[in-house]
Amino acid sequence: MPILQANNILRKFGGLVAVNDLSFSMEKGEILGIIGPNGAGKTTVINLMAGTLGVNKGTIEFKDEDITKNAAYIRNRKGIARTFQIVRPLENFTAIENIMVGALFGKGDKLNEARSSAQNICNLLNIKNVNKHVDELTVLELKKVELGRALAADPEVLFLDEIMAGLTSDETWELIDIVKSLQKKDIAISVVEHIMKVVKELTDRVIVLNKGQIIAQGPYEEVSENKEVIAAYLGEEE
Amino acid sequence: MSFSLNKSYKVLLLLVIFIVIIGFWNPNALLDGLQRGSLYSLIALPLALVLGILGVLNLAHGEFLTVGLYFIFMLNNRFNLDPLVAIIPTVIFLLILGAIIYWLTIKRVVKEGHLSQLLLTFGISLILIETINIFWTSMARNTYTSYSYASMEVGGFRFGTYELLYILIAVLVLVGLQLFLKKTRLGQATFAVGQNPKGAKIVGINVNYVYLFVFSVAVAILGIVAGAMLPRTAIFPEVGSPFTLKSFALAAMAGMGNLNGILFAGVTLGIGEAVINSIPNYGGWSDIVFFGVLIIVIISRSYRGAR
Amino acid sequence: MKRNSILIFSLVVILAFAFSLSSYAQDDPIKIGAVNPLGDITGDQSTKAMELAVKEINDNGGLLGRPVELIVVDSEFKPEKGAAAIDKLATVDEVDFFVGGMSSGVHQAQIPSLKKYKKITIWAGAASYLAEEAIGPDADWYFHLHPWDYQQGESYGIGWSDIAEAREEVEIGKVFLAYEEGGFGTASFESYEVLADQADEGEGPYADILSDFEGGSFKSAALGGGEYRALLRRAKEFDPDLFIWAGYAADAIPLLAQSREVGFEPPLYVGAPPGWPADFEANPLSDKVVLYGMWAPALKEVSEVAEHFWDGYIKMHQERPATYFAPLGYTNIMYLAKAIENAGTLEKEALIESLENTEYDSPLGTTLKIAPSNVIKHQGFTRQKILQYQDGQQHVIWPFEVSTAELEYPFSW
Amino acid sequence: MLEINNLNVSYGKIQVIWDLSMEIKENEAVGIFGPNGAGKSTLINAIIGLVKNKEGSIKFNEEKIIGLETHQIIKKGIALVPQKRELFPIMTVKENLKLGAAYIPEARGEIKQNLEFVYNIFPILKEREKQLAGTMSGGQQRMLAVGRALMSSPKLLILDEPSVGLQPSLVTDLFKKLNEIKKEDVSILLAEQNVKQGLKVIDRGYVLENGKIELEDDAENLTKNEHIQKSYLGI
Amino acid sequence: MRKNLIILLLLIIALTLPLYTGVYILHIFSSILIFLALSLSWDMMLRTGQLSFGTAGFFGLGAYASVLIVVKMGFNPILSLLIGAIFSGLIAFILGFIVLRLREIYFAITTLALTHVFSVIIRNFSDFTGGASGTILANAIFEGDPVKIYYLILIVAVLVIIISEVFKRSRIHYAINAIRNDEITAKSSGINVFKYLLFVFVVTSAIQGLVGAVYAHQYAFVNPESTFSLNFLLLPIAMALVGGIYSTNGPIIGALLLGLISEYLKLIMPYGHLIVYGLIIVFVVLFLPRGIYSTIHNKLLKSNIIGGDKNANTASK
Repeated sequence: MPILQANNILRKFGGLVAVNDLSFSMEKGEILGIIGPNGAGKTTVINLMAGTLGVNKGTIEFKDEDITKNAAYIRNRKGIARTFQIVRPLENFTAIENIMVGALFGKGDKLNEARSSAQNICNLLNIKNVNKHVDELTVLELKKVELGRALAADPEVLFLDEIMAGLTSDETWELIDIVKSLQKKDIAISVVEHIMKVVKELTDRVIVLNKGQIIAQGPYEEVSENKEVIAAYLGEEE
Repeated sequence: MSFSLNKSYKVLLLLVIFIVIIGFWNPNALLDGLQRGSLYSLIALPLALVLGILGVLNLAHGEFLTVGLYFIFMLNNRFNLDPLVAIIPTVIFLLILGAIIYWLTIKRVVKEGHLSQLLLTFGISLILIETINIFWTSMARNTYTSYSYASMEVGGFRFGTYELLYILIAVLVLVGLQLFLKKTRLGQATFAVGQNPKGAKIVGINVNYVYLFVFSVAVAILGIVAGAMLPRTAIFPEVGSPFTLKSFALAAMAGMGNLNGILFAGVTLGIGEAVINSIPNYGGWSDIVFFGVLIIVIISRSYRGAR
Repeated sequence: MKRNSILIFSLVVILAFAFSLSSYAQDDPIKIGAVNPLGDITGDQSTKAMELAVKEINDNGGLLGRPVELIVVDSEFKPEKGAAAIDKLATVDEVDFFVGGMSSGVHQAQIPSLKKYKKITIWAGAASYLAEEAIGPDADWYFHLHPWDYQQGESYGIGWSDIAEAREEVEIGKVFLAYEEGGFGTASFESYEVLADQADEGEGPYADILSDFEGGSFKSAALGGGEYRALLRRAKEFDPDLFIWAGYAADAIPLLAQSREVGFEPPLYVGAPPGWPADFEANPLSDKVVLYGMWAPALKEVSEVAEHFWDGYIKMHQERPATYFAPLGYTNIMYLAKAIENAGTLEKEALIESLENTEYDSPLGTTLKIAPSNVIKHQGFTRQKILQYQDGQQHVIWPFEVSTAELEYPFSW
Repeated sequence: MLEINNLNVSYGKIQVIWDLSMEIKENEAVGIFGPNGAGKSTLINAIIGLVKNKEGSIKFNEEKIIGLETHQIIKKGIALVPQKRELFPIMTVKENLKLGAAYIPEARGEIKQNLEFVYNIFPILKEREKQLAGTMSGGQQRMLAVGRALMSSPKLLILDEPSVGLQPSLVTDLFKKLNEIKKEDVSILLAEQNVKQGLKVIDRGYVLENGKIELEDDAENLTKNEHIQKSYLGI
Repeated sequence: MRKNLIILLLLIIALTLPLYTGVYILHIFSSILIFLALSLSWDMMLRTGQLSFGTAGFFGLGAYASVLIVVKMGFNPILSLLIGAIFSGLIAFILGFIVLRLREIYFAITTLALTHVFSVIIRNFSDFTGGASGTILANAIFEGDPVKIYYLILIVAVLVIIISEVFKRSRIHYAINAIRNDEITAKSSGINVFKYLLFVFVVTSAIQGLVGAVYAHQYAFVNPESTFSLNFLLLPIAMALVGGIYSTNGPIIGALLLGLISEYLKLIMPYGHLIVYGLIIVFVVLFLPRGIYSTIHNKLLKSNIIGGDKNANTASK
């Protein structure tokens, strides 16, 4: 039984259809890759699922409950968390305080509980400078803080938007291991990625978007052979 | 930052209908409102220019008008210069004053948030008001010009002619600004900076210089307004102060940077005020028109999601 | 630790502050504490006139053999500052008397403080009946010189009745009042409404002269208004015999200019602002405008005290008195001084009695005499004057005893 | 032509560029490759004067330009096609193009020729010269940004990730145009994530990783290089 | 420990002030505390990222509500202070549903416009409100006893300081700080943005209403011109900015400093003291742009004189 399901969702920006009649679902404990060329609508899908944007048409179900009308914060409390493509740390906070925000409001912790759950997450993600301000953190640490804040809400579904972008190879591997360890906790994870080796390494299954529609889905190896997918990525060779 | 007229066609149409109805029902209110509204717009234009291009909300805006009025008053009083003629030296004086104040103070807060700008310009306004108060005391002062109360009668309809000048100047200043922005190199630079400061830097525009220029010109435009106003108004240290808020209201109503919109907003509110004013015993509510319309416009715009 | 710096800093500021105050403590002189808005021309000139009075008194050997000291605090036109000023004068400077004036709003805030000290207070400003109610009937230490708003309306009624009697052609049947929508103008309107109702019943000062009254409000130019034409057209339609406006100095010229613009030409054009613009009389529009007030420079032609004050003020401050608050401030001190001399003591009961009985020939051209008003026991002036601008000069028209010229009638452009 | 020595650049407390040295010769097209966040944009912003917090030496035609204001640097003959295009949305295409030349003394006299040159390369811009820039599609805006940069008769043209947000077919198209521009006595500095496409244009390239140059070689060798293929040529 | 000691010391000074100062100093401090509370309430709203220009409006509403309820219905004055707070809070609650959709300068201008609308309405409903002349109370609160009034105002100020500190130390701090930083992140971290904005708007407006009520009862009158005066907007803002925004200490320092300086300047130079006041403000903006508290605090922080208590260091980015 899928934990999260999108049924025929549609989203327009002015005249532009960003996501068109899209349906997909996520299962507990699986890592789903969402790939596609630039402008395919990947981030929009995350925004729609997390409630940052509303859908024009279609429904979204979470654990058999219709959450289409729920605001972002309610979805977060119910168990859907996300990270942002460009990290959006809360700049006046330290690393651990950033993560505490997730625990306080996403999970509903008390203040002291939130501090200890945040500390646990820091340990899990191997964040050492917990009391440093975010403007003193490295890119990797920022990514971890971003991930940590999402995790602190104790989500059942997690969307990771290009979380590997801008990292070195070693750092990428570190983060891949972390995400894999999350999978073991039965969280349904969805990753948007450009870096194909990450997709290949990480995902159980991918869906390929182009112009807001799914053009292929299945295991990465299978999909990467698909002619339509290659054409979408490389453009028609002249 | 939008100087375009395109979106305001609907508003324009509504305005025309509004004006026609008022014109039939109460031609006096229409003319009073047109004249007052033009004055409001004239004073609001430079504030909107600075707000749109520098992003600075100048709380000392009204005080620069006050300074202009006193400067013209002084020229009139000492050298017997007609206020309308005195506009020329006053514009030059204010241009220099604006440039100096920009260099000394505003320049350092252009990139800061609104709060620093508010506090800084609040401090400047306090200094200007109190300096004027020390030199000229709080006493109201006037000039005398014989033309300021001239009137005409056409077919039994009597109206004042002097304040028609406000309408004329408002249109001239607006057209002048548009031409300047479209046709001159500096104007295009200004226009470009208003739309995209980073893009402007990339094409080789000295953005700081444009800021300096815009701020000084905005202050200098107030010299023109001051010259036109002086024959009709008394001056005292706080004479300009109430106009800051009204100008800000107009700029917010028109949408930041929409210069044409300011004229429409000003005229609409001016007429609205005049209409309320002409209803016996309800004149005290005319302020409600200004601020009520402002609130409604801002909120309805936010509901349309065009923030 | 971080609060240390803050603590030290605030302590330093507080200490410096307290220290600066200690230098005020002195013993010998009779101390008069004045609260005025120094940033405003009225408060500024009132204070200067008080300084003149104090100088004259000290030049003549002081009072009861002691010098007089005037301590002035700026009210800044802010209620809380004006009230704190009273506390400072009472507790830090330990003054014997309070004097001062201007805004009713500031004065209302001062009243709780004044009631706390119950020192003899001689107030030159604040005309609102609400201030009078706030003072209440029991404050025997409180003396108010300026006519209350309702007394002003009354006195003009008497004045116009006198004038109408003396001059057959002068007609005051229909009156139109244009008033600014703030506290000042509204209070005028309310008192006129009462008087008009009385006149309907055949009572009050307007009983014989007033037949029809109408009013309309405008936003004063001093507060960002300045558009009067709609109101003036209404007035023109009403066609009053007497048009009167109650606003501020900033309204004077624009109102006249717009009246002329709309072709409004009432036979009597009266202004009743608390002050007039500088050099208003030099403006050709001012000719034949009637004004209500307490004083005119021309009074120096008919009153020795007025002339003495005029010369003294100019000599001391190298400027001309431009508002009636100057002679009123002078009166404020001189009247107190005279009562002290009459009493021969600073003892409160005796001095109050002496103040009640002292009459003072003021530079305002009238004699100051204490009498009860609606609420309080000690009201000073109850009459305003009717004045007129004629050929670039302010003349007194009424009361006839001090008049310097005849009313020019009717008003025309 | 452009010579950078020991450049260090920081954003706030975070150092982004570490002790970087590179050069661009006359009429050479040079690429800077690297993933998101490697420091490509920061390097370009430092050259062009948009980032202030920097140390080291940047010389253009033997002249020190580090520390100058952006508008001064632009006037020396460097033009930028920024990643976010930075057009003037409520001006027409033609006005945008003209602005590219209006504030460069050398280019002011050549507006006509340059306009013709730009229209030749991007005919679509001529077709739409009266359209407002803000109403054009992403690809057309990118062309306009390139065209505007060319209007200033630059000696060095810097492009910051011109392929971002473009459909692959348009990217191919754009890089073809770059090859045309290359023939016109213009040096090119191209920052790109898309190595495959970028390599078609450049003569020589640097690979940037975490603010340091990891690799420098000519285009041919870079194509063969295992390291970048693995890391960056995923797709 | 040491910190607590200093707070205790300051509190003792504040509590014992009437013992060794005269009425005048007490009055000055009462005024300063009034503005301090306004300044702090304005800053508390600012911490959500919303720049409110409605301070004077809610101040005036509270003043009017509490005075009218005493005059017209014979309420107990102390109780009426609470009514003032509740009334302002209630109006803020209702208006909040409309105006809290707005952001930045649009929120600011709308709240300012509302201030004018309030005052025009009150002026024109003269039968009930006393119109332009206003309304007086028969007696100032506590018969005008300056010591009692001082303690009343001190209680209000301490209450506001406590609320401000509660805001800083509770989950509210995390919510509103997150909202100010990035509303979208806040929303996707489970924060009900509107609820928190409304909550803070209501609380700060109620504080302003309470302060207005106290002020009105101290001076025993209300009228539209002085009660809705923009002084109750501009001075508190100046104080918070001079002291340092987004903190409890900043507005406190700003209010003390500007309050004392303005009074002191007035005594040493009767004419033109406001020019100096203006110059000080300009100087602070240009040379201490983060406000005095934050500047000093950051300097000390940099030179490692004080420890890394980052919670307190939440000056502007």
